[in-house]
Amino acid sequence: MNPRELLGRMLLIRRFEEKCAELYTAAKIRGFLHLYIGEEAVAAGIMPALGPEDAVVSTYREHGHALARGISANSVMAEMYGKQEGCSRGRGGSMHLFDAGTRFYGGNAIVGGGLPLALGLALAEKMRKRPNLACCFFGDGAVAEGEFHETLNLAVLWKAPVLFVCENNYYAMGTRLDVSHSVTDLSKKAAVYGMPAAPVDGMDVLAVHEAAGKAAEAVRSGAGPYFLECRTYRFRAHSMYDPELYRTKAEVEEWKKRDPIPGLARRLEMTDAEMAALEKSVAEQVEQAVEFAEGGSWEPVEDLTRFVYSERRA
Amino acid sequence: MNPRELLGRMLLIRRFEEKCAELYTAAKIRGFLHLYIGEEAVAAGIMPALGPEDAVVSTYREHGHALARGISANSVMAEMYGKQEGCSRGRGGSMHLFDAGTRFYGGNAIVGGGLPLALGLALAEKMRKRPNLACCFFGDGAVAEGEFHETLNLAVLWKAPVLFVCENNYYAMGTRLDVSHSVTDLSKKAAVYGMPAAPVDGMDVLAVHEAAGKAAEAVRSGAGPYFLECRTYRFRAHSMYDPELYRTKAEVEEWKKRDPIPGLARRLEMTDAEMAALEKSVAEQVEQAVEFAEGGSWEPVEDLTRFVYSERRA
Amino acid sequence: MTYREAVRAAIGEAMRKDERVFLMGEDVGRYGGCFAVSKGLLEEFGPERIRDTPLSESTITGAGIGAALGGMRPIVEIMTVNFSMLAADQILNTAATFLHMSGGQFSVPLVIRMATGGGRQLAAQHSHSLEGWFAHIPGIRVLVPATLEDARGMLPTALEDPDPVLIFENASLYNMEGELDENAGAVDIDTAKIRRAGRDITVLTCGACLWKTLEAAKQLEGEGIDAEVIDLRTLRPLDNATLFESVSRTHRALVVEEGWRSGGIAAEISARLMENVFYELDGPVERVCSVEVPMPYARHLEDAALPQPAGIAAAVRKMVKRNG
Amino acid sequence: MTYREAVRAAIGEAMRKDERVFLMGEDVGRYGGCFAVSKGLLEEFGPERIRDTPLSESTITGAGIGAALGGMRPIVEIMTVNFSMLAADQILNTAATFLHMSGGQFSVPLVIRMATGGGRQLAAQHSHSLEGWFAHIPGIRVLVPATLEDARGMLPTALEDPDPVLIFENASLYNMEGELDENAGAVDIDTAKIRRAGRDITVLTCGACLWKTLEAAKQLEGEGIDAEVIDLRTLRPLDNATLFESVSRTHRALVVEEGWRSGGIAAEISARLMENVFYELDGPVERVCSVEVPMPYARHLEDAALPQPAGIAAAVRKMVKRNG
Ligand SMILES: Cc1ncc(C[n+]2csc(CCOP(=O)(O)OP(=O)(O)O)c2C)c(N)n1
Ligand SMILES: Cc1ncc(C[n+]2csc(CCOP(=O)(O)OP(=O)(O)O)c2C)c(N)n1
Ligand SMILES: [Mg+2]
Ligand SMILES: [Mg+2]
Repeated sequence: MNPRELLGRMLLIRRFEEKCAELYTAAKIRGFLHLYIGEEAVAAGIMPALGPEDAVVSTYREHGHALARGISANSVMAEMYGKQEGCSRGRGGSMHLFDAGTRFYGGNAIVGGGLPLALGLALAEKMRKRPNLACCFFGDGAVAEGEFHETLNLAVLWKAPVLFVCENNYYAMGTRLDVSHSVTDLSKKAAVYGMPAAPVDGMDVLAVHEAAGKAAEAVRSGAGPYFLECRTYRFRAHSMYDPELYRTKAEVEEWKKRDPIPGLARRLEMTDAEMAALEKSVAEQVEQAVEFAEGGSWEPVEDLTRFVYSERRA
Repeated sequence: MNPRELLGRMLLIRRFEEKCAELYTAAKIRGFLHLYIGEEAVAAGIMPALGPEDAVVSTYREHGHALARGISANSVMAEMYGKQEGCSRGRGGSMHLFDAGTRFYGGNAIVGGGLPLALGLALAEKMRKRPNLACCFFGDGAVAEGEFHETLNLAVLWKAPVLFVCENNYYAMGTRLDVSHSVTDLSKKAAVYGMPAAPVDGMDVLAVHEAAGKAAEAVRSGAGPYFLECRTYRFRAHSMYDPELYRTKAEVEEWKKRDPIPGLARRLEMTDAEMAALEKSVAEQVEQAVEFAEGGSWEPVEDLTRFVYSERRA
Repeated sequence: MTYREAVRAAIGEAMRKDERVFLMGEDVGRYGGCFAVSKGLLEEFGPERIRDTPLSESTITGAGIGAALGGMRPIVEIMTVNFSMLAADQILNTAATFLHMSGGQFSVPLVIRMATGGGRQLAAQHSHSLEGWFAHIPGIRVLVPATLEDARGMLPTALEDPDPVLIFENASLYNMEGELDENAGAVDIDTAKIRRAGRDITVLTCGACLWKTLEAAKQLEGEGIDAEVIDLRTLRPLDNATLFESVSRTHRALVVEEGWRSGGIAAEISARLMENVFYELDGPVERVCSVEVPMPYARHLEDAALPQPAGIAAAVRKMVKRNG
Repeated sequence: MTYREAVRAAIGEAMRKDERVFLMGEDVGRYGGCFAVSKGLLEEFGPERIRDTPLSESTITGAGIGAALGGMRPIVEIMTVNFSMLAADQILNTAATFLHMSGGQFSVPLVIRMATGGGRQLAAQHSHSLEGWFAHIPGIRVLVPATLEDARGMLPTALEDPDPVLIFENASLYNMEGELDENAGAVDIDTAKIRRAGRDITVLTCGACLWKTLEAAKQLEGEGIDAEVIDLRTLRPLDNATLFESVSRTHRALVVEEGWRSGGIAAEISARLMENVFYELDGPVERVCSVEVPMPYARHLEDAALPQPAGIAAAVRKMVKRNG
């Protein structure tokens, strides 16, 4: 994927989420809303390394992953609205975006809960002798959960084709990295299981893109899992309820200087006109998504108990 | 503690458990019975490093820990019989030996389940500004559980005075170390949390004794937790039901050559007469324990629902 | 004063009174608590006693057990009930069994608090009400404070209890405003309470459903139906006496709970009424519970999945008319 | 043939027929299974398909979910129900919700087997019967094979189910001997079955308690009491029709289960009978369950804690006489 496309993706995520924040204030979107703003380089940089048959496991902060994976902005926005045209029929909402077409196994609202899933998906690929991998996103907070330990151990034992993508944004809600972890070098934590593990600048989409390509290739070669620690930062609050008592404005401003979007635009020497054109095309997509969502329909309440069990036997 | 005493402790554990195996066959002892035979150097070597106010958290393979901690053979044996004179009133059995007097917080039959407990006990000591530590025994199998990861991280974060004693006997039931762990150097796994971690020859009681002394001192100094990996071997089956399909007789025989008891006796240049005297005194203790247990009484069945809740408010 | 403030006052007071008490959990300190319950406490008590933890539910809970055994009086906060499944082993296999396994030697004076409940469009993994389910476990006590008074008063009593106590705070109540006596303090944690006396039917409920039920009762009053509303307060052990006495008087009973229907606390109460006051009943005990579906995100579906005043009133109406 | 061999035959056949099926769990391979259920299967199918795992219950279960999503048909063995609490989060929050959260896109064709039950003096952490408790969770199916036929036949049907199925094998049944037809194969997993027809009372039960109940029924027969015994087989969803039909005929019902009394499956059945056949009942539905105590080690105490034929018979006698 060329750098301009990466820029376009990041911008789409950014503007899409800015709109979401607005719509949340307008009570069009409800529940929890976890914004990815600031971290776009990770999703945008990782996804091009995946093939269409690879599986993706994500978190509750997954709008960026979903859009970068190619789920349409329309169906993601409709999901946020709770409309049945949404990618999860309106049953999931912001934290539970799913898409069978792109093998996107969801937003998971249990921190760390997706790790074993990705292991199992990878195991299935391996047992079925297919060349695909499972890519698993999770945060620095998830690394403290027991399932992190269990999953990494098993992934190496089974040489399972998992690409672990740790989005280290230095906070788990209000818990700073060094309050979560006795040793804050998370790559070191992963390396001890016997897999390649490396940090990468998660504010630099080109660096992420390159590292992801290398990592995915290693996984596909059959060598087993690979751990990428993307060091990044969320510019916004943890969720819409968070008064951000735990960090200073100055710290946030410092990180904003490394905003991946203007950063890349500068490197690409984008002209004002080029940027304006890009902004316009992105704005159109976002607008269209809102229109689509607004025009969507509510699932009939009589259908409430559908999807508890499958409607046919396998 | 002098080496002869260590030898005496190991011998007591050995003969006590040999008697238990016999009594199991005679159906005097029921349920699960996990023998420690072969691993005596660990319990015997660690315990002298602890003070009377230190807390001990153990596993279901804990007869050796209990006896080395100084719980009387009588009350342990009575517990195995299910008599109310037992150290847990007959409610616990082999897997749940408890003793308030020696701060022995039990046999735990959930693998890994004792790790957080020890952390909490240590935290209490620290918060109460008492100089005691919590000593936690667990197996190589437990290291795979998520709670291992969570507990070690927290212990370092909180500088909790925990002495972690990993009894690496190379198998978790029938699962060989390299089937449980992608990296079999367990000390390395512990070191990554930022605590001192060292392997020690668990078949050599003097080596364990020395290492434990050093480790306990470090913990007491306020430096935080310490991890000792005692490399040892169980000579008997996992429990009384295990046909041992997973290892060869030759492997077992090879380890038996390193039996810690004759090993130490040789180093101490014990004469036949001395050994015979020691054996005799141990045999008397075991016999007495059996007599005590035989003479014990059954808790009245009307008391069944006692100890579900405390009988007084705190 | 809000329910949130009542809980905060309870924690603060307990910590001031007894230095063995401390609070630990995810984001209880710097963040101020996921629901702002512990806001300000870090400043007063410092990070040793308002102890932020990593995401490690099982170990935090187990460490709470250990600290309780070691002479402290920990309050473990599991951020929400939805994450309590990660700590289920420590609760069921250790906290609840320790006293018994040790033949009475070691009690576990641990309090575990968690937010519970749905109704905020948080979907399938963040909307559970498992308090009734936890009430299955012998060895623990399960409390469900519905009022400011109980939010303020159950915690100190729980901290005096020598055994593990689980307190479920329905997150939708945190903003509830009300009056609380200056001297409000410890309350009993043994009894159910009649929140509205009535003649025609007994409606048994707890937590956020208490308010929905009282709303329904008010509506029914206008129709000439006089419902007695009982706040269960403690789900384990249940206060049989109060329940049986009331139903023996009204001869009809409806149980309302936010948990899923099958195997919830409503089922247990129905079974107990069956066994104990069968011959007093004018008709079957009925249940209004959550529909058995993982919680959908969409508002209209979530509303339909949860007990609502209208549904409660309709159930009562049907029951009272049936054997009117 | 034993119950153990029936389970083994079911696993073996499923793996021979469908290469997507594999077994994973602690000690299922080299050790031959904690209860020797999978003995010999490693030799036939190799370590890829009889997959030994480390002690990591949560991740094994989650990996089973993932593998199921990825097109396999995993059988995850949780060694015993006692360790299932470590996997409770994956079961409740992921396996049970996935289809729903994804708006119907992703089903989870996962089978989880575990040994359950007490009676072998394994004390407070190794004697649970939580099958009735798990039946609370929407989105999963809960099976309790009590007979050789069901041990042999429920697994293949469960593997055809597109949704997660939990199978609870009572460990005390593994050595049970019996005849099994050469052609024995898949059985339905939807219905309860009348194991003994009778006129005077319906006794509803499952698992190992089926045999205790049948023993009690035999004893009662000598006294002129004719008990109908129903094997629930599937605890979620319950086969209401069979239950209601029988109780409407006999007008009396006793529920027997090995789980703790409060909030068990017996409570749910009692509540459903209340709601649906109240006017058919000659007297209250009663329960014989385990006493609410962590299991004691001592034999005589354990015997007293568990349902026993004598206790079941006594309960029936009292009920039949009461409204004889
Ligand atoms: C098991 C579990 N515990 C607690 C929570 C509440 N919670 C939601 S997000 C979060 C922080 C997670 O931090 P991290 O993994 O770093 O991801 P980030 O939000 O920074 O992207 C917490 C504690 C949860 N959802 N799941
Ligand atoms: C959580 C849990 N899972 C499984 C078991 C069953 N089990 C009992 S002992 C054991 C092996 C433990 O191995 P290890 O920790 O190495 O201790 P060892 O028996 O070798 O002393 C297993 C799997 C258990 N008791 N607890
Ligand atoms: Mg983070
Ligand atoms: Mg071992």
